[in-house]
Amino acid sequence: MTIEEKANSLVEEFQMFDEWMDKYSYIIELGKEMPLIDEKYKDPQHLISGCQSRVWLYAEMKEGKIVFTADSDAVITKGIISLLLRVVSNETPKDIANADFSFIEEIGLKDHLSPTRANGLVSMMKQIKLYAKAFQLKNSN
Amino acid sequence: MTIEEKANSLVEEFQMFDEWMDKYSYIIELGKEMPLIDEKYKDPQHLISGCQSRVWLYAEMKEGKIVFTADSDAVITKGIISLLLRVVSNETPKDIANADFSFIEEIGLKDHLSPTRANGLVSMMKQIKLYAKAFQLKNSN
Amino acid sequence: MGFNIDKIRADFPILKRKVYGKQLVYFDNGATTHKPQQVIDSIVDYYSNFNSNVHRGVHKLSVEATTAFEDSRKYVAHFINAEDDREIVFTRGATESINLVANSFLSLINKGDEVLITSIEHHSNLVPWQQLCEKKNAKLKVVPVSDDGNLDMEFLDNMLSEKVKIFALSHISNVLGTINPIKEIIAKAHKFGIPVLIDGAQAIAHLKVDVQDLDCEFYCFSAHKAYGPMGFGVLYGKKEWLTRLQPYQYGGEMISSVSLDKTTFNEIPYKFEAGTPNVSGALATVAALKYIKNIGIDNIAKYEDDLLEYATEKLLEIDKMRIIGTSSEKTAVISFLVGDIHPYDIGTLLDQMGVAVRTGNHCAQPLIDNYCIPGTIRASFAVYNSKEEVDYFIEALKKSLAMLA
Amino acid sequence: MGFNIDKIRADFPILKRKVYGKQLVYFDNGATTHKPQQVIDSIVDYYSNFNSNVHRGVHKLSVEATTAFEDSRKYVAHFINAEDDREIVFTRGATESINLVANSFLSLINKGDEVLITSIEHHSNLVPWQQLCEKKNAKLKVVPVSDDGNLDMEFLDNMLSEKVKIFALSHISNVLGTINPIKEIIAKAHKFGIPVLIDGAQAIAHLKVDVQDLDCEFYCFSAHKAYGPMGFGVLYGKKEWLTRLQPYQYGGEMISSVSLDKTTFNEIPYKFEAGTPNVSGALATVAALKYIKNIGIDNIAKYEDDLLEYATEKLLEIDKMRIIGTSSEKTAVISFLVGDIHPYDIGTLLDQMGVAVRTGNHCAQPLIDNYCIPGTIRASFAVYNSKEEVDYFIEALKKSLAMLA
Ligand SMILES: Cc1ncc(COP(=O)(O)O)c(C=O)c1O
Ligand SMILES: Cc1ncc(COP(=O)(O)O)c(C=O)c1O
Repeated sequence: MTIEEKANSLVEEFQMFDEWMDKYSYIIELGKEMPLIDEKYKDPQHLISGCQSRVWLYAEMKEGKIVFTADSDAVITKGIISLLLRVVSNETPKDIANADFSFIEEIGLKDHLSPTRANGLVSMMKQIKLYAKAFQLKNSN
Repeated sequence: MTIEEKANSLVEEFQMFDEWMDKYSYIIELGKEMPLIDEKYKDPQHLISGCQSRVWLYAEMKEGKIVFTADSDAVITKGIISLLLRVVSNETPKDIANADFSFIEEIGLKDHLSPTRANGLVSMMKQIKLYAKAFQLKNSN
Repeated sequence: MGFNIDKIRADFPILKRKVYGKQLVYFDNGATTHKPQQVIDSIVDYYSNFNSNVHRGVHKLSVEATTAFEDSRKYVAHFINAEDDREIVFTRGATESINLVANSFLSLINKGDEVLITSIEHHSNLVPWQQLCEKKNAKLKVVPVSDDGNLDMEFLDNMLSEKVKIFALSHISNVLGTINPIKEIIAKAHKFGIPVLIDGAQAIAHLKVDVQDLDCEFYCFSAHKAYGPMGFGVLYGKKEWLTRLQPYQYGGEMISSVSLDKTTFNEIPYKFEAGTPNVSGALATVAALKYIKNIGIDNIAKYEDDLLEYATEKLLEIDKMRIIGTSSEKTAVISFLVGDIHPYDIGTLLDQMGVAVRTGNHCAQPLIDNYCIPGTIRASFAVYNSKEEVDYFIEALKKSLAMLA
Repeated sequence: MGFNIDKIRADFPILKRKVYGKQLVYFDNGATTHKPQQVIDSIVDYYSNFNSNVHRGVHKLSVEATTAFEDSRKYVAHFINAEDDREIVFTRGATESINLVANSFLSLINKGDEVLITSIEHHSNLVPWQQLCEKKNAKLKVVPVSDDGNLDMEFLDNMLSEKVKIFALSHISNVLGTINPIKEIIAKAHKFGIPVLIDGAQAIAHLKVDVQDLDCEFYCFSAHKAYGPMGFGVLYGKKEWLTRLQPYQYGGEMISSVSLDKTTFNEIPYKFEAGTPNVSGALATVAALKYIKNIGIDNIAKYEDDLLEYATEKLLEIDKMRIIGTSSEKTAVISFLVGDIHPYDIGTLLDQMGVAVRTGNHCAQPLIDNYCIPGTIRASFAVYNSKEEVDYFIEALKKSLAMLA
């Protein structure tokens, strides 16, 4: 699936939820799953400074694609990260660099990703794009 | 006449004026009269720093009474000064120190003497009281 | 006057607001309070009827605006019982008030001198002093806090000395709610000739402030945390101290005369008020203080105490509830954690149910670090909050915890 | 959009005001302008519907207020054509904006360096630089003004050199109305690597400001002189310059992290915005700028030019009329004197007839001293003034002169 297809399927998945509670319960469930990152990368170098919840992000190239792993100390943040990564991880730098994150808005989580929300998610998304561009540059050399 | 009597007669005099124009014309006329102060006292020492119009005030004791002379470079200010001095000059320090200046309000010139009006008049009135208190103190020694 | 919560609530138009279709329950009053119609009306009235620049204007509007502005100063002086209205400097907020004093102390602090603060200070009453000390090679000393949220008075006693050039501390902690025994502390400091600045940002709307009784040298607060407008604040300073301090900003009414060679500054308080003052802010602040006065600050304190007690009891019924700040002397601020659930998670779910609380470090990072926690959830009350709202909040909290379990 | 003066006047509730029973004619717009209903409404809307502290809040009101606040920054950036909204710092007014820069230059100025201003500056753009120079033993150099109110460009050319560390000048003189040729001056200054600060207090409501076209390093203005609220202002600074400057005040959002040992400051523009920001002020300022945008700044400039021309002609018909400031490039500000009548006398009588003008030195004492006059009477126009008002003013002026003759 392309990034866009994955995003669309996510949007569809969320249309199931009539109630905010079901939606958040699902996100919380996702957030409770195993750490999404190797413990050794939960270091200051991979910490994204958000004000309230801390977010760690690690990226590596595998067969021409970027694989992201991440974590957060807040479970809801972690759940949203897991949604994000489901869409953008394991894609080529080029596709990630061009990806459109507006699906977040469509699944009704816009507030979480407003730049005014100091939960580290916005910085994480910026970081994802930065990684993609850096890997793109490296490849083109 | 006592200070109070002089003030009352002034208030009466002003009741004649129905129109603000007549009132101000009268004040302007007063303001245009000869300088109310000996030129030699129009020096920085006797200058009261008001923001817009400058006011000079000089006081001397004559036969137990304080005689004030003053001037201003704005004619309306000078006119009002001349009203003020008509009431408070040539009175004993004690009477001046205790004088009530509310007649200014009664003759409809309150705005000119509001502390917010940077025309030097408020400072002048303070200065008049200060002189009176200073002479009082001197006399009592 | 009797205390009628329904009548009070009706004064605050925003309380009718719904969020996500649910009735707003606003418990973020420590961050900012809402404004009664009286305050909003005073702004509308000012701009619709006598807006003008102040001081030095010869025209009627200017005289009216100036009179109203200076009457505001008198009212504020009266409200905190200052001796003289020249002791009231208008600023942009508590933060600016503190920065003004810290900046003006640049010339009064020398290498090796000490500045005293406490470990419960808001960043606004911490960083200005830290930076002052850094610039002047002085020492920042910090009175520690005990586990219950009270200042450690024994430490404090030991830290007072002639070396201390100023002691800056909060009246009430914005995280813990602790009411510091400032009158006693000020008296102690005075024994060593130490001037004391009180950060009253969290106090002014919640208890009686009498600067003469306290005998503090400086007292600061923001209007927006006391039902007043944003962008307005007060610095009270004893006459002799304000006279002694250097101006902070230059321009406008703070100047007495200027030539290209030399500038003479105006008298207090004007010498600290550079630029066109916020007349509307002053009037709206007075409207807010009058609103408080009208209900009665003691009635407010009593009512909020009841709310605090009620909410605390209800919270403590919850499993793994951990209240941070348990001083017996506190105002209606409750910081808490539940188990090791991250505050952000609880705050997010409460928000979905219409309950506004604050989560995080509340701009008091050293204090939070001191407790080794990731922050807290803070519910802080104002006069318009009700027991029904507390009940709803407790229900919402329980629902959140169930979801996160 | 066509220019409909009646429609515009209807937007300003205060214009219905009477003083001493006479219709108000307000020609003191250089001091502060009145506010259209749109601006007043934006304040009411904010406090009635989404008042909240901003940044870091997890709840809905806070997200809404923060979004609105940051959108204001974007709008202001757009309005003056800044490249990046991080170049917009919100302050309390032009005076604070200038003080912020002057204070931050403390570390960039050394003994023997020069600071350049002009002799037509408002105290707010004079005293901060004078004090900076005094503190750092630097030299304040002053570009003189010619009799007609234009800067003496020959002098200016001679005063530019590598020694000058900053050049601060006004876009438009508040006394003379002169529009300085700042684009040309900025280009000259840049030849010597001199950064330029433009005091745009009198410009923003009267002509198009494009900071990228001007290429100035800093641009400042107050909202209250542009139909906006009191207590709010803007500092535009080029990214690289803001980044380079030290913070000015400490506390709140300007901090990134704090420990008792060390504080890290936030990025631009936040590092210059200490304390709870004035959200209502930002929104009301945007409402004011949108009001200007809606009429069209070029339409406004054209309309005010017509008024200026009309009023100037009428004034010059009066015997012994002396207009101070006769540059061919000027905005709708007329300073004048009649014979040797004191400005205060004329101002007082005009006031009695409902006409509000300013008299005095207009906070530009060195300029007034330069002309060897006791001050001026200043009539300054805004978009809501009309020819009928000018006629009334001329009549009132003639009546005053007759009384004083
Ligand atoms: C040219 C000029 N600069 C600066 C200022 C100061 O503006 P504010 O008092 O709003 O800070 C003014 C207005 O008084 C002005 O006319
Ligand atoms: C204790 C305390 N001090 C200072 C401040 C700063 O107030 P402001 O942001 O209004 O300047 C606050 C509020 O944020 C506070 O709670």
